[in-house]
Amino acid sequence: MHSESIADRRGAVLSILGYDERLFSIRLEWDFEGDVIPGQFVLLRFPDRMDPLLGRPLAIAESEPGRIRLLFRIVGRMTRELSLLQAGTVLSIRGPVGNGFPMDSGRKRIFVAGTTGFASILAAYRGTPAGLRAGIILGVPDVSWQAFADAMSGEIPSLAVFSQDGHFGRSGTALDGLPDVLPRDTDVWACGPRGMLAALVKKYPDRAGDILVSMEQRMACGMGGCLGCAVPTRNGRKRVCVDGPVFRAGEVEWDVPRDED
Amino acid sequence: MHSESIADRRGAVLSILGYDERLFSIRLEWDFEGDVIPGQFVLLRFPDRMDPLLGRPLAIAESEPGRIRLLFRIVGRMTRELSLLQAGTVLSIRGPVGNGFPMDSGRKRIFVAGTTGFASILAAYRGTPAGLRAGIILGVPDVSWQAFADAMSGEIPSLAVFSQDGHFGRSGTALDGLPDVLPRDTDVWACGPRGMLAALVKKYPDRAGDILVSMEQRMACGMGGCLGCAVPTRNGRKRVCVDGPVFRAGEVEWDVPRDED
Amino acid sequence: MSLGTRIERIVGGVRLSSPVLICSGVWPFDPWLWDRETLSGVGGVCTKAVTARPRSGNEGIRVWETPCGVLNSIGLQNCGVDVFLDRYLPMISKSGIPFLVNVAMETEDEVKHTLGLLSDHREDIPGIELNISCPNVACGGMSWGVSADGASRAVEAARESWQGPLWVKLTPQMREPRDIVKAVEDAGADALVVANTWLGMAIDVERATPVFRRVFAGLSGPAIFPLALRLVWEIAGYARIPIIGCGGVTTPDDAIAMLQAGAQAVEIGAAIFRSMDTPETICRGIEEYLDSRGLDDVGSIVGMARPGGR
Amino acid sequence: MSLGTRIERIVGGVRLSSPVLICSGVWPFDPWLWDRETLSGVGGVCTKAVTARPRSGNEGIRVWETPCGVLNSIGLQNCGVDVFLDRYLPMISKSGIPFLVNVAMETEDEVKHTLGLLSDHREDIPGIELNISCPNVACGGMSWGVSADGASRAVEAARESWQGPLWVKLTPQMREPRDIVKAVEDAGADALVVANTWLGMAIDVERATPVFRRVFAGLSGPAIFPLALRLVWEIAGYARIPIIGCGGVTTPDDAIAMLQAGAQAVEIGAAIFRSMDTPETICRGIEEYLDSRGLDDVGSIVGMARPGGR
Ligand SMILES: Cc1cc2nc3c(=O)[nH]c(=O)nc-3n(C[C@H](O)[C@H](O)[C@H](O)COP(=O)(O)OP(=O)(O)OC[C@H]3O[C@@H](n4cnc5c(N)ncnc54)[C@H](O)[C@@H]3O)c2cc1C
Ligand SMILES: Cc1cc2nc3c(=O)[nH]c(=O)nc-3n(C[C@H](O)[C@H](O)[C@H](O)COP(=O)(O)OP(=O)(O)OC[C@H]3O[C@@H](n4cnc5c(N)ncnc54)[C@H](O)[C@@H]3O)c2cc1C
Ligand SMILES: Cc1cc2nc3c(=O)[nH]c(=O)nc-3n(C[C@H](O)[C@H](O)[C@H](O)COP(=O)(O)O)c2cc1C
Ligand SMILES: Cc1cc2nc3c(=O)[nH]c(=O)nc-3n(C[C@H](O)[C@H](O)[C@H](O)COP(=O)(O)O)c2cc1C
Ligand code: FES
Ligand code: FES
Repeated sequence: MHSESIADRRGAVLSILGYDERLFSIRLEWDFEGDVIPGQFVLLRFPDRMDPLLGRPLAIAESEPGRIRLLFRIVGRMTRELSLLQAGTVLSIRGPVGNGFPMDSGRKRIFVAGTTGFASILAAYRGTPAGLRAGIILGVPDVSWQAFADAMSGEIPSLAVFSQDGHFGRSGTALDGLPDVLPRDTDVWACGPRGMLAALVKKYPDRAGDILVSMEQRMACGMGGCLGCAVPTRNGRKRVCVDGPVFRAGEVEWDVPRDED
Repeated sequence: MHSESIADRRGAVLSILGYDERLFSIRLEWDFEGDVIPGQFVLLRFPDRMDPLLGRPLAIAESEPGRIRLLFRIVGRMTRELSLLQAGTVLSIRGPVGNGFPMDSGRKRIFVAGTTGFASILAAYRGTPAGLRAGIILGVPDVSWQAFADAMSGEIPSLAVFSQDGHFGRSGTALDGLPDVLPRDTDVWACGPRGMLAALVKKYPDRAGDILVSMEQRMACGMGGCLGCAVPTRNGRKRVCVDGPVFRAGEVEWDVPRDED
Repeated sequence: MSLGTRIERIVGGVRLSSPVLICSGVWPFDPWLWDRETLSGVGGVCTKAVTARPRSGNEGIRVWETPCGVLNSIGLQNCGVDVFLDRYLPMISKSGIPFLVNVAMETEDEVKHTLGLLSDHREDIPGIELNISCPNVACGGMSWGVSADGASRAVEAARESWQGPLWVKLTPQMREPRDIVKAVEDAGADALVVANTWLGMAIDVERATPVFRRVFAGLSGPAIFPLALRLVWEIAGYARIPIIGCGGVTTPDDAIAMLQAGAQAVEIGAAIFRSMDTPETICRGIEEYLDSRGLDDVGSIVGMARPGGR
Repeated sequence: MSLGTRIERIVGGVRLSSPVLICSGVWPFDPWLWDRETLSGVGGVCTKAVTARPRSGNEGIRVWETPCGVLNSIGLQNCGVDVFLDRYLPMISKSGIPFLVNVAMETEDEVKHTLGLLSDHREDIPGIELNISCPNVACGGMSWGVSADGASRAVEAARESWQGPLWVKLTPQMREPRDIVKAVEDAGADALVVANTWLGMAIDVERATPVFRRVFAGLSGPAIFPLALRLVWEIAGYARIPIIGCGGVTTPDDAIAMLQAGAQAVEIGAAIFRSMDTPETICRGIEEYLDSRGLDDVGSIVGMARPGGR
C-alpha cells in the first residue's frame, strides 16, 4: 500500500489538448514532488465549489516531479467542465491514490487497455524496461475513438489498435490481440471496462494469478474511508481506491454482477 | 413597468477590469438588442451550474445594443468568481429587469451614489441631457475605495467625491455634497446603501416626492414571482425587482427596519 | 419546434398541456408572463396561495440561498380572494394556460369561504390546489398537514365548498404519511402534490441570529430532490389517487425520475429562479426520452422504475 | 501555527481537542491516517459502525452524487467487534486522538454483547456513539430511532453493558423528536448527536431503476445543512443533555451556526470527501471568530443565536 501519499493538494492547469470533441489530455502542475507509481490516480475537484461535491477519479497517464498528465473522456458534468478549463485554473487534487502496478516485478508483461483505461496502461508501459514489454494493445468500440487511438499510436509506435466496428486499426476487441496461449513467463496488465477485464480472465482461466487488472468503481472519498468503492474479493471486501485499483484477477469475484454494467 | 423585457439570455464576458483587488468593471455581450433604461439591472448566473443557484443582481452601468457594462465589488462567492472570469466565459443573464429611472422627466436632477450604487447612477447621468444635470456625487467610506473613485472621476470629471475617513476627495458623506435647501425645480436621484437613502429623505423631509431612490433587496427570482424582495410601501408591498428598483422616496416605508442593516 | 401532444395529460381532473407545472409561489400574475410563448412547455401554473383576506406576508429577510437550495419565508403574502377574482382571474383564465388556484387556510371556515367564492367561478377555474403545507405562517399552514386528523378536516371542509378538481399539497413534515394520505383520499381529494418545502433554517453568524424572523423557513431547490423523490416513491406505493411530484426538480432527468417513481406530473419552483426555460427544456428531454425508447405517450414512463410498474 | 487550547472541549463526558469531530463512516482505520498532523483540527473521530459480527454491507452501487450532496448505502460493512478489538483498538487508542466507537445493533442482545466486550477495554475507549439511526440496513438500524419506545429500549440495553460516556445518534426520520429525546435522556444517554443522514433516493433513468438495491439511501453533505441546523435548533430548545450537530457542516460559518444554535460540537462527514483539511479550516475559522469578538472560549459561542442564549 502506498496510500501514505494521499493528501489534498493544490494544482493548476498547464495545458489541455483535445483529440476531438470528447477526448482530452490535460497537463497539471501540483504540490507533489514525490514519485507516482503507474496505476495510481488522483481525484479532481474545484477547490471553492460545493457542487460537484465529490472529486472525480482519473488515472495518472504520465508524471514527473510536480507535474502529471491525465487522459479523459467527457461523460458528465465534471469532465465537460474540465475540457473547457483554461491554463492557470486552480484545482484541488487528492492523491496520488492507490497501490499501482508492481513495477519491480521482473516478469514480462503484455499491456491491454480498453478506451480511457489506456491512461494507466500508458504510465505502466513507460515505466517498464524495454526487455519486459511483451506488447501493448488498445481496444475501442468504434470510429469515434480514431483520433484518440491515432494520437496514442503516435506516442507508442508499437501500439496495436483494435476497433470493434473495424473502421480503423485491426477489427475486433483488445482481447483479439492477445495470444491464444499466454506464455508461462508473461503476465497481462490490463485496464478497461469491467466487461473487458472479466473476458480476459475467462480467456486464460488458469492464469488469473498472472493477470493484473486496474479496476474502476464509483468513489466518494478516494482515501479508504467511505467504503463506497468496496468490491467483493476472495479475501473479503476490498476498497478499489486504496487496496486497489490494481488487483490480481484471481482475487476478484467476477461473478458478482455490477449494477452499472 | 418595463418587465416585458425580462428573459434568460446568453451572455459572454468581453473584458474585465480590476480597479483594485475588490472592485471591478465587467463588459458583457448578450442576446439583447433592445434599449436598456438606466436603473435597470440584470441577474447573473453560470448556465450549467446548480450552485450558486440564484442569479446575482447587478445594475447596468452602461449599455449599447448587445452589450452592457457592470460595476461590482467582491463580497461573496459569486462576485469572487466573477472577478476571476476570463474573456469568452459564457454566462446566463436574466434581464433587463426593473422600471428604471424616469428618463423622460423634464426636471433637473442631482445624482447621488453610495459605493457601488454608482453603477446605476452612472447610467442615469449619461442618459440625462446636460441641461438637466445639476451635479453628481459619489460617497464612499474609506481609503479602500480610492482607486474606484479615481477611475469614476476619470469617466465623469465633474464628479464630487466624498470619503468618510477623509483620505481623499472631500471629507464626509455623499449627503454633505448636497445643498442645504433643494431647489424647487430640482430632483434627487440616488442609489446606495439603505442608510444613505433614509438619511437623504430625512434631509429633505418635505421633498420625498422629488427624491427617486434605487433600492437593493435580496432576490430569488428577479421577475416578480417569489415576493422575496417585497418591501412595505404606502401602497402596500411592492417588489423591488419589477415594481422597482426605482421608487419615489415618499412611497417607501423608511421606518420598517431591515434586518440586514 | 413546437412540443407534441404526446406529453399532454389529464391529472386529477385537470387537463395539462404537459406534465411540467410551475408550482405555487414563483409565477406572478403580471399579464406579460401569462403568454403561451413565455410559458412554452408549461403544463399548468399553480397560483401563489390565495387566502380569504389579503395578507402582507412576513417581515424581515424572506429568501436566503443555501448550497444548491433556497430557503424562503414569504408567509403567504397575497391580495386575498376578492381581489384575485376581480383583478387576476379574468386575465389568467383568458390566457388559455391551464392553472390551479393554490388556496391556503387558517380555519375550516376560512377555506369554506374562499372556496365558496371561487366556486361561483367554477367554469373559469380548472382546479384547486389545497395548501395544507406552508411552513411559513403561525396559524394554519403546515399544521393542517402534519396529522391525519388535521388533513382530514381541512380537505373535508374544502370539499364542502368546492366540487371541482381538488389537488391536496402535502408537507414533507408529515408525521405518518400513510395515514395522512388515506385521510386525504377518504376526504375526497383528486390528487396529491408530494410535496411542499422542507423545514430548514439559516443563521447569520455575523449577526449571531436566525436569518428569518420566524426562525424556520422552507427549503426548496435541487438540494432536496433526493428527499422529495423518496417521498414520491414511498407514497406511490400506497396512494389510490394520482401523485404530482414536487421538490427540487431541475433537469429533464429529475422529471423523468419523478415520473418513473410513480408521479403523473411534476411541479417546479426554484428551477424557475435558475432558468425560465426549464419547463421547455424538461419537456424536450422527456420527448427525447420517449423517442429513444419508441414510446408513444408520457404515461408509459409513469411508474417505470417500480417493480412491476405502477 | 498550531491551534490553541481555547477550542478544547469536554462534551458528554468525552474530552475533545476541538469542537470538530469526524463523523462515523468516513475515516478508515488505516494507521497512516491516525496521525496528529493529518488529524490537525480534529476534536475526535467516530469510528465506522461496529457490530457484534462482521457485516459485508450492501451489494450494488453504494454512493451516488446529488446536487451538493451524496447518497450512501454502505450498509454497515465492518469487521465485527472481535476484529475491531484485536486489530484496530490498540492502534487508535495509542494514537492519542480522541475517539468514540460507533456501535450499531439489530437486537438488544446484540448491543449488550458488543458493549460488554468493549467494556472490557473501558480505559482505552473514551466514549461510545450508539447508532440508532442507520437507514441502510434491513433489521435494526434506523428503526430503533424512529419511535420513543424503540429509542428507549435501545439506549437502556446499551446502558446495561456500558457505563462510560454514551452519545446517542438520532435519526432525522424521528416521528416525534421531543418524545424520543426525552426517552433517550431518561434511558441514561450523556449526549445527543443530531443527526444522521436524511432518507433519500436516486433513480438511474437510463436503466429505469432505483440506483440502490435497497432503493432508499442516506443523504448527507452541504445540501442538508439547513435541515440539520433546524433540527439542532429545535432539539436544543428542550434537550437536557449536550447536543453535537451533524449534517452538512462544511464551512467555518456552518460550524459556528451549529454552535450558535446550541450544539456543543459538530461532526463532519461529506466535507471530508471534499477536503481532508476541513477540520483545520473550521477550527481556524472558529478561532478567528473568537478573536474578532474578543471571546476566550468556544463555549461562549454555544447558543449565542438563541433568544437569551442557552
Ligand atoms: C480509479 C479510476 C480511474 C479512472 N480513470 C479514468 C481516466 O483515466 N480517464 C477517464 O476518462 N475516466 C477515468 N475514470 C472514470 C471517471 O472517474 C469518470 O468518467 C468521471 O468521474 C465522470 O465524472 P463526470 O462528472 O464527468 O460524470 P458524472 O456526471 O458524475 O457521471 C456521468 C457518468 O460517469 C460515470 N461515472 C461517474 N463517476 C464514476 C466513477 N467514479 N467511476 C466510474 N464511472 C463513473 C457514470 O457512468 C455516470 O453515469 C476513472 C475512474 C476510476 C474509479
Ligand atoms: C437591484 C440590485 C442591484 C445591485 N447592483 C449592484 C451593483 O451594481 N454592484 C454591486 O457590486 N452590487 C450590486 N448589488 C448587490 C449584489 O447583488 C450582491 O453584492 C451580490 O448578489 C453578492 O453576491 P455574492 O455571491 O458575491 O455574495 P453572497 O455570497 O451571496 O453574499 C455575500 C453578502 O452579499 C450580500 N448580498 C447577497 N445577495 C444580495 C442581494 N441580492 N442584494 C443585496 N445584497 C446581497 C449579503 O450581505 C451577503 O452577506 C445589487 C443588488 C440589487 C438587489
Ligand atoms: C418563494 C417561494 C414561495 C412559495 N409560495 C408557496 C405558496 O404560496 N403556496 C404553496 O403551496 N407553496 C409555495 N411554495 C412552495 C413551492 O410551491 C414548492 O412546493 C417548493 O418550492 C418545492 O419545489 P421546488 O424545490 O421545485 O422549488 C413556495 C416556494 C418558494 C420558493
Ligand atoms: C459513506 C458514509 C458512511 C456512513 N457510515 C455511518 C456509520 O457507519 N455509522 C453512523 O452512525 N453514521 C454513518 N454515516 C453517517 C455520518 O456519520 C453522518 O451522520 C452523515 O453523513 C451526516 O453528516 P455529513 O452531512 O457531514 O456527511 C455515514 C455517512 C456516509 C456518507
Ligand atoms: S472511495 Fe471511499 S473507500 Fe474507496
Ligand atoms: S426577486 Fe422574486 S419577486 Fe422580486
